[in-house]
Amino acid sequence: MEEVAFFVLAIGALGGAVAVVGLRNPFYSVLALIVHLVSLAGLFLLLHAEFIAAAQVVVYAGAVMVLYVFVAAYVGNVEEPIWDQIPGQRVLAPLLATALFVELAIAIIGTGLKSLEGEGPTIPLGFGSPASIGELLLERYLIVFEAASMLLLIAAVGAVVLAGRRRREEPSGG
Amino acid sequence: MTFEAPHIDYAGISPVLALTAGLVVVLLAGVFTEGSRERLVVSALSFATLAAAAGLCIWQWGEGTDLVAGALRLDDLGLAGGLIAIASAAFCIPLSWREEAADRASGPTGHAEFQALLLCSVLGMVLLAQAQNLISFFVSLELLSVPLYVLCGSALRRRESLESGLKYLIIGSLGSATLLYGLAFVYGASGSTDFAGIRAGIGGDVLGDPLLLIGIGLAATGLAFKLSVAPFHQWTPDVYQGAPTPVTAFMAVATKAAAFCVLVRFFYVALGPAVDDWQPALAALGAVSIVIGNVGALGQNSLKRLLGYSGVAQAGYMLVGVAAFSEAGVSALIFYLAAYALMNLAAFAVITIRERETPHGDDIRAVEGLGRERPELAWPLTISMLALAGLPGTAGFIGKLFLIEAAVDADYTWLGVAIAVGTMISLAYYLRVVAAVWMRPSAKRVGAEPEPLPAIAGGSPEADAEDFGIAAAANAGAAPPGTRCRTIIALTVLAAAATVFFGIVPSPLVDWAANAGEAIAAALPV
Amino acid sequence: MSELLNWLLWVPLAFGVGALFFPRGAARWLALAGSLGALGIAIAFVIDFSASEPGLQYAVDNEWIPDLGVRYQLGMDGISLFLVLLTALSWAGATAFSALRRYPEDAGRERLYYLLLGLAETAVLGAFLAQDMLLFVLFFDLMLVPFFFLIGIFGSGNRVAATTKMIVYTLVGSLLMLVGAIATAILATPEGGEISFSLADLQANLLSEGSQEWIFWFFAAAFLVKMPAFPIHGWMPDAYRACPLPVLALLSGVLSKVGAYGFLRIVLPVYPDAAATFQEAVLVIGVASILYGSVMAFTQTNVRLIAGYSSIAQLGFITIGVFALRPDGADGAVLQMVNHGLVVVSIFLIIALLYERAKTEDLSEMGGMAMRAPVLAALFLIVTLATLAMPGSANFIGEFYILNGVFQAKIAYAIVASIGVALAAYYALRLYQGAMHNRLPEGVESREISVRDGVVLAPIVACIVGLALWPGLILERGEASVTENVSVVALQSCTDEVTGGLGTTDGPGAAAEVTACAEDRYGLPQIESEEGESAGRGWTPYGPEVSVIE
Amino acid sequence: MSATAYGWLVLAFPLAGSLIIAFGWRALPGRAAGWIGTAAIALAFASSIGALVMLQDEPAEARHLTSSLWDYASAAGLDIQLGILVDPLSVFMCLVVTGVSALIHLYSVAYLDSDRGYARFFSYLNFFVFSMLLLVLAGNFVLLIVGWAFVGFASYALISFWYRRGTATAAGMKAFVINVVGDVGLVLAALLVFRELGTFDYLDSFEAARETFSVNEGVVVAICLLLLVGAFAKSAQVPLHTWLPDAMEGPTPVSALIHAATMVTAGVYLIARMYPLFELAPTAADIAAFGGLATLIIAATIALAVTDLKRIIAYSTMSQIGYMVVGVSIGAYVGGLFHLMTHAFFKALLFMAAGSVIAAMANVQNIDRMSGFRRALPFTSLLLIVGALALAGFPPLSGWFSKDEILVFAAERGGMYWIFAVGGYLAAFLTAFYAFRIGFRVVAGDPCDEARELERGHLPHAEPTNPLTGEPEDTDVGFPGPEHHIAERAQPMAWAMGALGVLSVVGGVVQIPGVTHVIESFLEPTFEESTLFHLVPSTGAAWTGLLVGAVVSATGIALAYYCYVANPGVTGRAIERLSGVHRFLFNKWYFDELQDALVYRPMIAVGRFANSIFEPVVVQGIVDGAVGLVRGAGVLVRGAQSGFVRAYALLLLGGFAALGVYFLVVSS
Amino acid sequence: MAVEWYLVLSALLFAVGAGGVLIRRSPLVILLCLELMLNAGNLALVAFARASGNEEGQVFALVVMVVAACEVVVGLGLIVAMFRRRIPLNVDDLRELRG
Repeated sequence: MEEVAFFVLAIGALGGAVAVVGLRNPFYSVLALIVHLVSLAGLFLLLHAEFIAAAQVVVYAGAVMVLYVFVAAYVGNVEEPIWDQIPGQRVLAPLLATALFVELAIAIIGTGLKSLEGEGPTIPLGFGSPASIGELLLERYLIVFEAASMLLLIAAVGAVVLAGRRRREEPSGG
Repeated sequence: MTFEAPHIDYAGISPVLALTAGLVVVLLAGVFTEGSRERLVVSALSFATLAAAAGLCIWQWGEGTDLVAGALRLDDLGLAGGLIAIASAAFCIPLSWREEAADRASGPTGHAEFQALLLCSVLGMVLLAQAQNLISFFVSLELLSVPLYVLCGSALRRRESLESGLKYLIIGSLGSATLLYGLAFVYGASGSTDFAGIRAGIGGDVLGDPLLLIGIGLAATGLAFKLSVAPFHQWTPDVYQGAPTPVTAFMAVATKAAAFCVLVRFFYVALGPAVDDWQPALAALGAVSIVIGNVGALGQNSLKRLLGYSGVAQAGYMLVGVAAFSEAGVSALIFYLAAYALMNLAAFAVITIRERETPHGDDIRAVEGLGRERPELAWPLTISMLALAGLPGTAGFIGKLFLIEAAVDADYTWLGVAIAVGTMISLAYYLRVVAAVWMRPSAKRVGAEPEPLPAIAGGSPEADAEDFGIAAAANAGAAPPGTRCRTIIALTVLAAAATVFFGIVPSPLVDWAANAGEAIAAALPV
Repeated sequence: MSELLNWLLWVPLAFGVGALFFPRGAARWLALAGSLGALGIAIAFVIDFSASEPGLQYAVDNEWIPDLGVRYQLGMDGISLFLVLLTALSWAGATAFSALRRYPEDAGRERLYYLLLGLAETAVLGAFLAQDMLLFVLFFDLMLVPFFFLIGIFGSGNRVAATTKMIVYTLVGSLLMLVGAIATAILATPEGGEISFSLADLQANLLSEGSQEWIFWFFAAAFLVKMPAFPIHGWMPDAYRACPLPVLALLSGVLSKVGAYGFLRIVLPVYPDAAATFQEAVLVIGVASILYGSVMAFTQTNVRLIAGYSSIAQLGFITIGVFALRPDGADGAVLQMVNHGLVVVSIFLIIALLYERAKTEDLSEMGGMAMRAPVLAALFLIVTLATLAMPGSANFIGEFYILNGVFQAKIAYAIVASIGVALAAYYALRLYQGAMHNRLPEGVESREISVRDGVVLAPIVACIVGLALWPGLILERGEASVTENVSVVALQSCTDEVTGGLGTTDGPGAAAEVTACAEDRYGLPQIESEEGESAGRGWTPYGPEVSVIE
Repeated sequence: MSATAYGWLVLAFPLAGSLIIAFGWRALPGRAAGWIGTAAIALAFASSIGALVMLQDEPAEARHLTSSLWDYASAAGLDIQLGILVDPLSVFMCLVVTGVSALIHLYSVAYLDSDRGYARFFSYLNFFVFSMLLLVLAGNFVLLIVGWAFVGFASYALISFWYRRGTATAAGMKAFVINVVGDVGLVLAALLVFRELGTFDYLDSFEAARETFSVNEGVVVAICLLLLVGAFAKSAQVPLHTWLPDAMEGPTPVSALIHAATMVTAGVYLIARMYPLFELAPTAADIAAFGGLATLIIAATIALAVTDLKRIIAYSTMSQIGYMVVGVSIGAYVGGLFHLMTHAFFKALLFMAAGSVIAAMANVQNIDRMSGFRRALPFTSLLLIVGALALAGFPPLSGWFSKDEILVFAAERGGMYWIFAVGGYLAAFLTAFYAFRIGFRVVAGDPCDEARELERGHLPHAEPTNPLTGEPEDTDVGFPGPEHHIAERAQPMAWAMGALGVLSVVGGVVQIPGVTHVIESFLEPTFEESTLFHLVPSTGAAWTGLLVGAVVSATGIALAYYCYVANPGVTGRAIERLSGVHRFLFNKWYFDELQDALVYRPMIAVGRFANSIFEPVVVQGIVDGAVGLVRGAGVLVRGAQSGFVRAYALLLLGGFAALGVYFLVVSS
Repeated sequence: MAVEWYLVLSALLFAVGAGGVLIRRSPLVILLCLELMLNAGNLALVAFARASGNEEGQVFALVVMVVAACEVVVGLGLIVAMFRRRIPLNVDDLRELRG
């Protein structure tokens, strides 16, 4: 059962990813990413990360993607030219991606860590639940939590600085 | 659900708290003030924040404890990195006062946002320098980077600024993703996110495991990108050139300081047992960086670009200190970081002033004839160039001496030779700047007849017109050179004087750096 | 007296910096006062110096950067004594020459000019006085900085490219030297000991032969480029063409000596095995420099370059003198450094006067200037004769000592080098004749030397004449120190030979063998060992003690 | 006062004279400089006599006194004193040098009268005498080299005395450089002596040499050959002689003093002084003798063909020095030094007379244009003939005794040394011929224009031209002044010539075989260790030789009379018939061309090559190559910096891939 | 289901994302590809958390989400700003800065 779920979700995640890269229309790419993210959330669930899965769906597939969709709609449909200006990039890029995968795969498969070969150790109940993650965040990772919140704040400020409209710019702005 | 609030050493974390609070206050102040008052109030608040943070850092100097459940480490290494970042920020705020990115002639001024972003980045740096947990490491790195992406692109009228912002963002995120993946592997291999836990986790069989090593490689790539170490350096010249000069100055100096601190902590504390595997890699990266940075800087006409490449080379020099894997290496690194901050800030300050005074932007022509015309700028720029080149009588020389000594002591004599060879090449371009300053007739100033500025705005004709208007207004109201930018000049002269001072009386700075080195000594084999 | 070393070192710079705060017209006089002050102190040292004692007679030793093992150590021995005097004298001369002529013409840069001169003097003096290897390297590099500006700002022609080429080329060597110095100190530090760059410490803990050998070449690169020696003199022609003449006098007259001094003061005692191993390699370079420099000076028509290439040849002599690895050759080299310095300084000042009269630096366009300038001609003639090492001049004695040293050590090189003596006669005389004799071409003026130039040139020429009468002044004072430095090489290599590289001798028989070898091969004076004293100690009167197993 | 104190005085007076004139040149009125200079030399002569007297007071075996003023340059195992050696040989040389010099100074007082460089001339001339005396008095090799080089310099300075004249400066340079070659030889010889014997001192080294070296040992031969380089260069012996004819560019008194009477004999002195070494190295001595023989024949043949008055005398000088070199090399020390003295007298006299004639010819030196001065210049003509007779070795003049002394000694030594006797007499015949080629050309025949004019009481004047090239010259400074001086009208010139004339005639009386042997007995203490010194030909043999000499001389003069007086056209026809030989001789055996082709041109070619090819290609190539490499790398790096952010990403990931490969390789 | 599988999938996703960054020229899509890479990292973190049995990896993944969101926000801000300045939304046209 788990295997089936894994392969289905894996195909979804991989398909979504490939579609993101392969589709020429950015709007469709955004949609493909949503498929990918949701599939990933499923995989998270398989890995006993409930809270992460939930956050993935809510924050990512929900909020962030909405942002993408808006911007994609705002800037319109920009087609990429077929011709690649950078000599060799078209050849080298897939090769390099393959090489990366091969290296990572060698590392993953070649590792002597026993824990990766099985399903992992038995885990306590509530592993990955909101409660336990929250506890960790507010105790051990308090500073991380605060920093992440500052990050969100400053990202907002940054977005305002960059994209915020100013009076004098209105005529020229779209 | 019960929370056990972690024990928080408020004294230890006080610099971080001060910065956080200051950042919020600055943002708020921006909302409630307008125009020229905004600049005054916001800057005062920023300075107060930075001064408080610096003061608290100095207060905590010499401490050595884990903070907030071990996410941070309070020691002299982290504090040193933080202090350099704080000082750079304080230096860059005056630089930004007339900068278009912050001081928009039309519409509400952006000082609050600008300085808040700057403070946030400093906050990220202070945290990063102290981070001893993969998660706090990663999040503070982002806290450092995200505001910088914004700042780089914040001169919205200049196409280059946006270009640099986007390039930085793309490459930066790619670097972050790589780093993240590497940290994940390290976590996976060791089963812990704490540096101490990793150190404990990678002993024995795991040492030399491909998973760990690829993780180290990925993490090294991500960090090397941040440090602009070749071959992960290519964003550096472009972003340095495109970003507003005060941002470039800050980025060049402060980012390196914080990132090197975390590099040392991560590699020494967490990955110390694997030193035999990563040391040659770092050494090779250092050497490559030295060569590529120095040859790339040859023949550059844009000073910022030149300093960008020079930064690549300097990162290579500093990486030698890390690769030495010794207390002396870390001390040398910290010394060099401080010296590097002094000399680079002086140079960028002069470039900033000349950008505003001449139509040449950051082109080398902008500093031609400076020696005769503006000795108060020429001297600092000269000293900074000579110091970067590592000529004696400057802190740069002592720094290189320190680094080479560390390298040779670690049996990496060939890296010492690499530093020497790099320095030889670097002379060609540093001295070119000096020659322009002293040995060329002066550049035409904008002065009486406002020459049309080069079309820097691109795309929008309206925007162009606006730009010209701004430029003309700026020129019309321009005070004669020398009376403007007094604060910047004073700071520049101060930085240059300090460069020379620490070149002649290096002991205080050496001792300071040695403290930072001692902080890491526990992680080193006896 | 030792504290005066500090004064000597810093007075020129202090006055140069002080000149910055003086009004434009007055700065030059302050700088002149500074250089004369340094000269006075240097003369006081010469008077106070005792001829017979080896080793440092004055020393200053303070902490500087304890963490890095660098100390602020100054000292003066018989080798540096006269080089310091030469430096002080040359600077006083060049400063006076400039000041009296109100050089530079650009009044706005006057203060800068004198500041740079002062800085340069301090740097050069520092190199001669430093007793800490790193301090030496520091001053060695530092001295380039003022010259970079002096040529680049005040020079002529393609000055910026020339000065950049010069500084990069010369720093190529000295940066390697920096690495070499650091490596030396680290390798010489005994296990668990404090790192130290002090020359005395480095001499006491010699490196292994393998380390010495690569570090030797790092130092040699620095020194040979600085001199410059064939074939790494590529920076010289351009820099000489561009350099303002009073500065060129210093560049050629004094700076070039630092390289040769470094060989004698640092390379021989600290890398004795390498020095012995590479003796012939350096001799080849030296002899090649002699021949090449002479041949180039033959056909050159630019007066600066004639002097420049002749300097290459002369420095070649000095180099082979040092690498005779004998006290006589090295003592001659010390004398010759001073001689050549004096000669070159005056030659370039004279060239300045010639240029003023002929408006050209091309020898083929000059001529006949002796006509109304007998005093100038006489001064020039004396300098020319000293340049070509006319017997009777101190230069001859210097060359004679050098040739003697090489002759006794490696006869073939001496014979080839002696060709250089004959060639020197041709190019030096050609320079003199070309400028002063034959008919006066159109546009060339024959004008007597003015008083303001005469008061600068005459004392320097007087020094040349004085030394000609008593070269022993320098030879006697240099002897003990030179012997001390050379003896390290001699004893080291002889010990290696006798003991087959083990570094120890067992028994008095071997010790006697070493002594005999040192005397025979290196001309090292044998100190009679007193009866009853351990045989091992008797033959190490100077330098580090080589351990002996009885 | 001791002999050495007089020795120092001998040195001091000329030096003082030189310095006084040099520093006071502006203050000295009229002929003051000339008189000061002459007085200084006269005092030196007096001091030499003082030294002679004091020396003769010493017992014979103690007649070598040394004295040192101060440690000149003693350090590091070398002991170099500022020391002199006073012994019969050096005193003999001092007497000759100061005596002849005093007379030549006297002559110059008037001869140079109108020259703008009057004071300079006397300062140089005094300096020359000082240098020459230093050379002969030096007590060690180093001081010898110093004197040797000083002499060379003085010669240079005086050859290019008229420094505005291109030929003069070129000649000076040539003389100086060839002399420096000789100096180098001496330096190497001295170093070799020090290497082998451990001292630079004459007496010590001679003593050590006798103990150390066996006869004809390689080292001692090498030392002697190196010494010979010096001696041949200074004494203008083949092949290092080419500078001497050119040196005639100097004022005539200079030619008389330096290039005839004193300096060029330094080589002879050197060989005599170094006799202990040469006697240990007979091979080297023989080489020297053959060199001398070659010179004396070659120079005599050239003197037959050239037409420049002073150059004929110059070649004659070479030839005569050849005799001396042969003499001292084969062991005829007395003969060699005796000839050195008489030659100084008559050759100086010849030059002085020639100077007078040249003045009368308004600076023309070509003997083909001269004739019939016997009425116009009676005094000069008389002394010219006296000088020529002495040169020709006509009995009973001084040259007859001295030259034949050498040749007889050669015959006496027998064996191969007969060659020297035969060659010597052959050359003596040529000498007699060319001596009277000059004599008859100048004195006999119909008076030429200039002679006629002089007979009418005018000294002819001409536009100043270079006598060698005929180019017009400016008269501003440094050329022969507007007035010429002939002995007939200038008292000091006449006195000097008269004195030398007397000496040329009677100079031989000091050493007449079987009658007097003043020189021999005086020099004996110096040569007491010599094996050859005491090989004295019998009186009969000596007189036989003298007789042969007289016959040869008379034959030569007679042939000259036949050619130049009796049948004036015969020489022209002979030249036509033997045009090849004449061209060969007229071009001086092409020695100049040979030297040019073998030494000078290759040197310049090497210099040109170095300057135009080696320097830019190799030396700058090192720089440019390194710079190019770095620049090229820079271009690559900047080229990779394409501006494409995706390319940057590619490199970043590629960099990781490389790093990853490394890590995978090192992973266990 | 072995954790290895998740990791291999994550590596594949990482490579695909990286390839996308290298190939696509629209900044918007490049941002999407970067998201892919970060998510691949997240998958690896969560998988490692499962393998090691502690939740630190999950916390890390959570933080990464925040970080990704922030990067997106800033990135989109830049894209909007560029669009307003009428700069073509093609990273290959951003070549003012080079050399």
